[in-house]
Amino acid sequence: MTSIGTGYDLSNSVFSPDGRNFQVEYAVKAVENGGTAIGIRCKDGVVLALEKLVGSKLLKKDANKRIATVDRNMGVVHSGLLPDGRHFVSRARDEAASWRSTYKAPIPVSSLANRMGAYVQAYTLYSSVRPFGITAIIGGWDAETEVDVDGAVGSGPKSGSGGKTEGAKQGGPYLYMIEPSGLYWGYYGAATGKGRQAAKAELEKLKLNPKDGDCISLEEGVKEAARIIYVAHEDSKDKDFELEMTWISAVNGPTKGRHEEVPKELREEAERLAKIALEGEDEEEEGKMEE
Amino acid sequence: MNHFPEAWGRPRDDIYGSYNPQFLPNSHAQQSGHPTTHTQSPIVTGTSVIAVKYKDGVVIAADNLASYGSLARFTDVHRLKPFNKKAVVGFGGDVSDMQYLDRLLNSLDVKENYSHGHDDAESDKALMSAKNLHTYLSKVMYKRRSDFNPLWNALLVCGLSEDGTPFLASVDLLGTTFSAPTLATGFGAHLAQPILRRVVPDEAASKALDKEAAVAAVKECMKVLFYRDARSMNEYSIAVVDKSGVDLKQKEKLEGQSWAFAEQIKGYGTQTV
Amino acid sequence: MPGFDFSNHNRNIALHARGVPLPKATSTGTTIVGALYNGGVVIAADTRATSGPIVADKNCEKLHYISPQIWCAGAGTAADTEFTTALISSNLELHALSTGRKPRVVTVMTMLKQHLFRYQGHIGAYLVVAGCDPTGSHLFTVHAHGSTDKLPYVTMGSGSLAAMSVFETQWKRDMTRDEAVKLCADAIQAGIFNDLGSGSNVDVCVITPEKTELMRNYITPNQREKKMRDYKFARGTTAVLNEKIITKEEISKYVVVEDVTGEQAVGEKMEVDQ
Amino acid sequence: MASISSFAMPSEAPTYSFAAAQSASGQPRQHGFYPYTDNGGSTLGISGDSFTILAGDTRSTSGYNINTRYAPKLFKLGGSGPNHEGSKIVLSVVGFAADGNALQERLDTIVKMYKYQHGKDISVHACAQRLSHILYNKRFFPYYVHAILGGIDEEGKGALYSYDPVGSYEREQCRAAGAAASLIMPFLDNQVNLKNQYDPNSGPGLEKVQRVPKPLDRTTVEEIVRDAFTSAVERHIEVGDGLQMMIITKDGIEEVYTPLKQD
Amino acid sequence: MFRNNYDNDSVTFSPQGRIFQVEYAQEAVKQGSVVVGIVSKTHAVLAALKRNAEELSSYQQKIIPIDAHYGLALAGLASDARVLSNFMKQQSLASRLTYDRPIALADITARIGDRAQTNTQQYGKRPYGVGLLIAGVDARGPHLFEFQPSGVTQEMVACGIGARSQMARTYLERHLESFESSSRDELIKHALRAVKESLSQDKELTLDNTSLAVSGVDEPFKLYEGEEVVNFLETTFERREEGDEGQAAGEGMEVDS
Repeated sequence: MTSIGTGYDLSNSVFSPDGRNFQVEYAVKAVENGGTAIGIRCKDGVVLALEKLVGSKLLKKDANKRIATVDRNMGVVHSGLLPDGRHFVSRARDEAASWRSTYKAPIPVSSLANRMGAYVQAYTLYSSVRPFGITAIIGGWDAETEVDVDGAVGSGPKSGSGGKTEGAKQGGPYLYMIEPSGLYWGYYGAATGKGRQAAKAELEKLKLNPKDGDCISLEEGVKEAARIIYVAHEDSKDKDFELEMTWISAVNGPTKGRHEEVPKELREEAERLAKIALEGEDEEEEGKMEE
Repeated sequence: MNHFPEAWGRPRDDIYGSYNPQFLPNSHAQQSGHPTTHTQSPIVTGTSVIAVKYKDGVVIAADNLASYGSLARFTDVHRLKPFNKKAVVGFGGDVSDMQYLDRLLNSLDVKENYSHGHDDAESDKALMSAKNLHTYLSKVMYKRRSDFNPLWNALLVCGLSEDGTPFLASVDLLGTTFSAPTLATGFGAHLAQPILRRVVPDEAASKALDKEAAVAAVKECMKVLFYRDARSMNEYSIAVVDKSGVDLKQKEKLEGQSWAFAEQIKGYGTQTV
Repeated sequence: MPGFDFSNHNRNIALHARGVPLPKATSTGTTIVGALYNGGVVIAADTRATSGPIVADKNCEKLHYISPQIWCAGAGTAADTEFTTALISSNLELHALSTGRKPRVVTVMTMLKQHLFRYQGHIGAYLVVAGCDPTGSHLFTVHAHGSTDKLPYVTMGSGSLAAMSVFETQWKRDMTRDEAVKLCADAIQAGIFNDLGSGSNVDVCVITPEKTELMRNYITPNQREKKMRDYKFARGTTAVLNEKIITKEEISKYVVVEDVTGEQAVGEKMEVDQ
Repeated sequence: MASISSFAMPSEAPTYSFAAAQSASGQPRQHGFYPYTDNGGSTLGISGDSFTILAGDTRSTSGYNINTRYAPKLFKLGGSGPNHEGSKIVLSVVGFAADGNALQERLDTIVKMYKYQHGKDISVHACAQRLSHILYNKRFFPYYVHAILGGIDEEGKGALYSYDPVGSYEREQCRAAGAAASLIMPFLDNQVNLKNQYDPNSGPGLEKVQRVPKPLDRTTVEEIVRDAFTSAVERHIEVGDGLQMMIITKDGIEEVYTPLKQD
Repeated sequence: MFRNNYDNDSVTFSPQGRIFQVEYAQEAVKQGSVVVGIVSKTHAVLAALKRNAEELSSYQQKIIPIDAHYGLALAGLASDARVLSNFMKQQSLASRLTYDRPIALADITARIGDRAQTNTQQYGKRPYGVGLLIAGVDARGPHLFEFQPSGVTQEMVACGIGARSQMARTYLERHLESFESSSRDELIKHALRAVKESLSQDKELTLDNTSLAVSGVDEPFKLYEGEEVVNFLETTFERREEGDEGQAAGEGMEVDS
């Protein structure tokens, strides 16, 4: 590493002669040690999944949830320094709440990603702070139907000015990933943490881009997410882990537009299939492909 | 009446002399010549809300009318707002303040669900109960009255408390709170409460009352209120809260009205035909 | 017709403006009701009289006699209801004597509304007039400003809404006497228990073309509780500064006894006869 | 908004003042916001040698309406959990119920913080002084309540403090407050402090000796309290429905409820 | 002690993505005496070893009751713990005042976690030098949370922190399976024995140096100290009056339970 010993890496907001901010790069290192987190944008919803490494036997099982709800229709999973993640989530919730109090409607996923990107970026600007040691994946569903303004009285005109346009659709599933630098992109499938390379490789095999035709369904997405987390875990097999998964569908879908934990039965089924797929991997590839 | 709503209901200068803003602090007087005013009176209003506790839960009802003075302005305003699956809040009084409170409840619900997002029996126990909600709302109302900026409402909060027992309590624009087996706000306090108290005189009677009888009593009251409250209408919302959650109906119509007495009325005094 | 003396009106306004309060009148916060039934009419009242938040009389009578078959329940300022009904009763008697017919309820109602209208609401009498006459059974309300109503069931006073809630849920056409009495008593009790201005007992009056039945204290649901302690003071507990004993003989000096002449006694007899 | 001012209106149209609106009857009527109301009811407290009794009716009123037949006016202070375990001080408040509740909660929090910070219970004496300050701090927007505070003092004797709405207070033997205070207080003066009672066995006229009040025993006090309330119920329309009594002794607080007339 | 360039403050990442200042703060926890917490289905128990500065001084406070339903045990800088516990007391009272409900343990723990995180991301602040075990019962049942200076908070079944706490944790891990269905008394015994494991050979749990706190479903959080713990110590270690054999007997029991 060319950074160590130069003195350019000792403070945030300092460029090295070749134009790098080493503190941000070190923050990325913190992320790279965290458990793998992924997000998949499916046809009818978003899945977020996390490989939660279990550091101690004394930890209570299935407690210590790490995927956070930001607004009813939105969730955040992150990898890296846990407390930094909570700071991020808490700010995201404040942004969502202030958006609601201004616009009387939920914040769109893209706007939240934008605001959080700006917030995280601000932590790369000053020597008095350090960058976030996390990469966060934001998944959400922007309502397609016209949402009532919070607290609306009456039903409004049925047609004409202020009325509803027949068949008009907007919104849908969205997925963004924000890095310690504050940089963010929209994704079809996103992965971060220790096993991100393996996870990305698996994500790329999935049918996620609408341009390629029909994307995978939310339920398929859940099963794929579980499998990908299991695949990504292969490198650190010596450690125990718990799989945590949440999902968001449209109003007419299984979560009724809300960000919720994947039901226990479905998660266990997905894990069972993931284990089978993993065992079968060595012998025959198609077992996994058919799933 | 002229077309300046701001002037409605104010004493006329030609009779009472113009308003003298001199006593006001300079910052106020110089800017506008008016005193700083908060809500001085409600504008668009909803009338009574009534509710009864029965052995497994609570029944609550309010009609769908929002009046603008004596004008029946909006006829599809829903004044019962469910909160998670344990509570319903019924709003009487100013409708815009109701909307503010509704948004407040909305953001509270979002906050509550940060940590209670999943749907299972264990989480249900930790959900905010009707009692918790009532305490919260009473603090909001009392704070606003203490700021001389009241929310011009009378609220009934009903549902289940933490231990699963039925809960019913009220809070008004002054922050006054009280609880009883039957409650009614506005005109209902005069007209519906006696009917409800006949059915449910005390806590013991409420513990013996079944859901059907409670709903019947509430519907009877809605009818009497429609007979006698000039700011009421015949379409209403009714909600039942019990262990299974909130059952809210927003388009109920009054049934079995009786105007039999009207046939024999002739005039108001000496008239006989 | 001589009326009230308003000569002190301006003085009173001035005094009031300087902070001298007007004397507080005893008002009958009150629930009063009336209902027609098949074969007659029932009126009923509670028996609480209040002065502000204080109970002035726990068992007052709010059902006033107008004529044998016409009675009146009064709410509002106690003195106004008492004097107004007494005045109308008296005038009605004269009217009955001069026409030689049984008085009619409409006549009472008309006399009341004309009298009250003249005083523009300053006489705070709110009345339920009921009775039977040759034209049938009648029930009216008269408000202090002089307006009247004619309805099959009526309520007035601070407990009127409580009482009306009973009528609106339980009233039906063609009731029997007992049903009507029960309904009115229930309406009064709704007032007693839900309206702070009303309390104590239920008085009921049933009027039929044949007879009038006044049931004073028909229901007494609010009996006074026995005290736990005895509050008799031992003789000598109160300090006495000086004492003067007046004997019977000394008092009789001041008493003049006169014989009542026969003519006045005849007059009384006539009334009884009526 | 500011452009629609009363001064900018055309001269031929009547302009309007922003002071209070006038009622039809010619009497000035303020149609603004008045932040107080009176919820009726009455409270009383009597302290004895080793106990203090506080009592209050449970009716809550507004105007001629009964809000509820059960709204306690007595609050245990400083106890832990929803049942106020370990509490040794009782506050009674009567007047504007919302202010009463706010006051009670503030004092309760202070008593709890005192225990947390000092590791021991606050004395009634200190609590009484603190309550006075809370009230006076709102001198120009007062808590519209008459408070009575009861407990056991550091010598084990019954302690009773009564307050006016802005914090003037005094330790007393007995005190009635609220709607029926003027009915109950003379009764207490006579029965507890033996005012206007002379020793029947003492000499005549000016030689009469005033009876000397002695601390009363618990049953006598309980009976006096009951009789005071059953009498107040007869003559005051805002008093009724139920009587809540709390008896504070060194062992804790006993609570008794008895029904009263409901009319 | 070896020093490097990246440990001057808590706003500097090391090239490996570590924050040394935070890691050093974790060491402060290990300077404190041991505290242990365990939960069952019905109860949550805290046990602690109190130290005194010298023979004649008083013993430190290791367990602080916060609200009727919960309290905490601390290891590390006691003054940092006081700041945090005052904050927790205020938040707990506020929850009861505004909502009339006991604050959820997960919520209050998250709040101090968030506070601690701020100290690890801003220049001029230092991380808290204390670890906490927060135990009690809320609407969702009994809970035990561990709080670390880094701001990490975790819900545990059992936990021990402070000096030589590894021995306590080993004990806890060995008996992990039995905790869930343990009775109140069994849970107390486990907690005391776990503390005992961390003691150096020459030390004993006595009424002076032992703190114990218990809370349960329908049982408010209560701290036992001094004479109140004698009974617990006696039944746990079956101490006999004569001599030091009691210790041996105690240890013998631990092994076979």
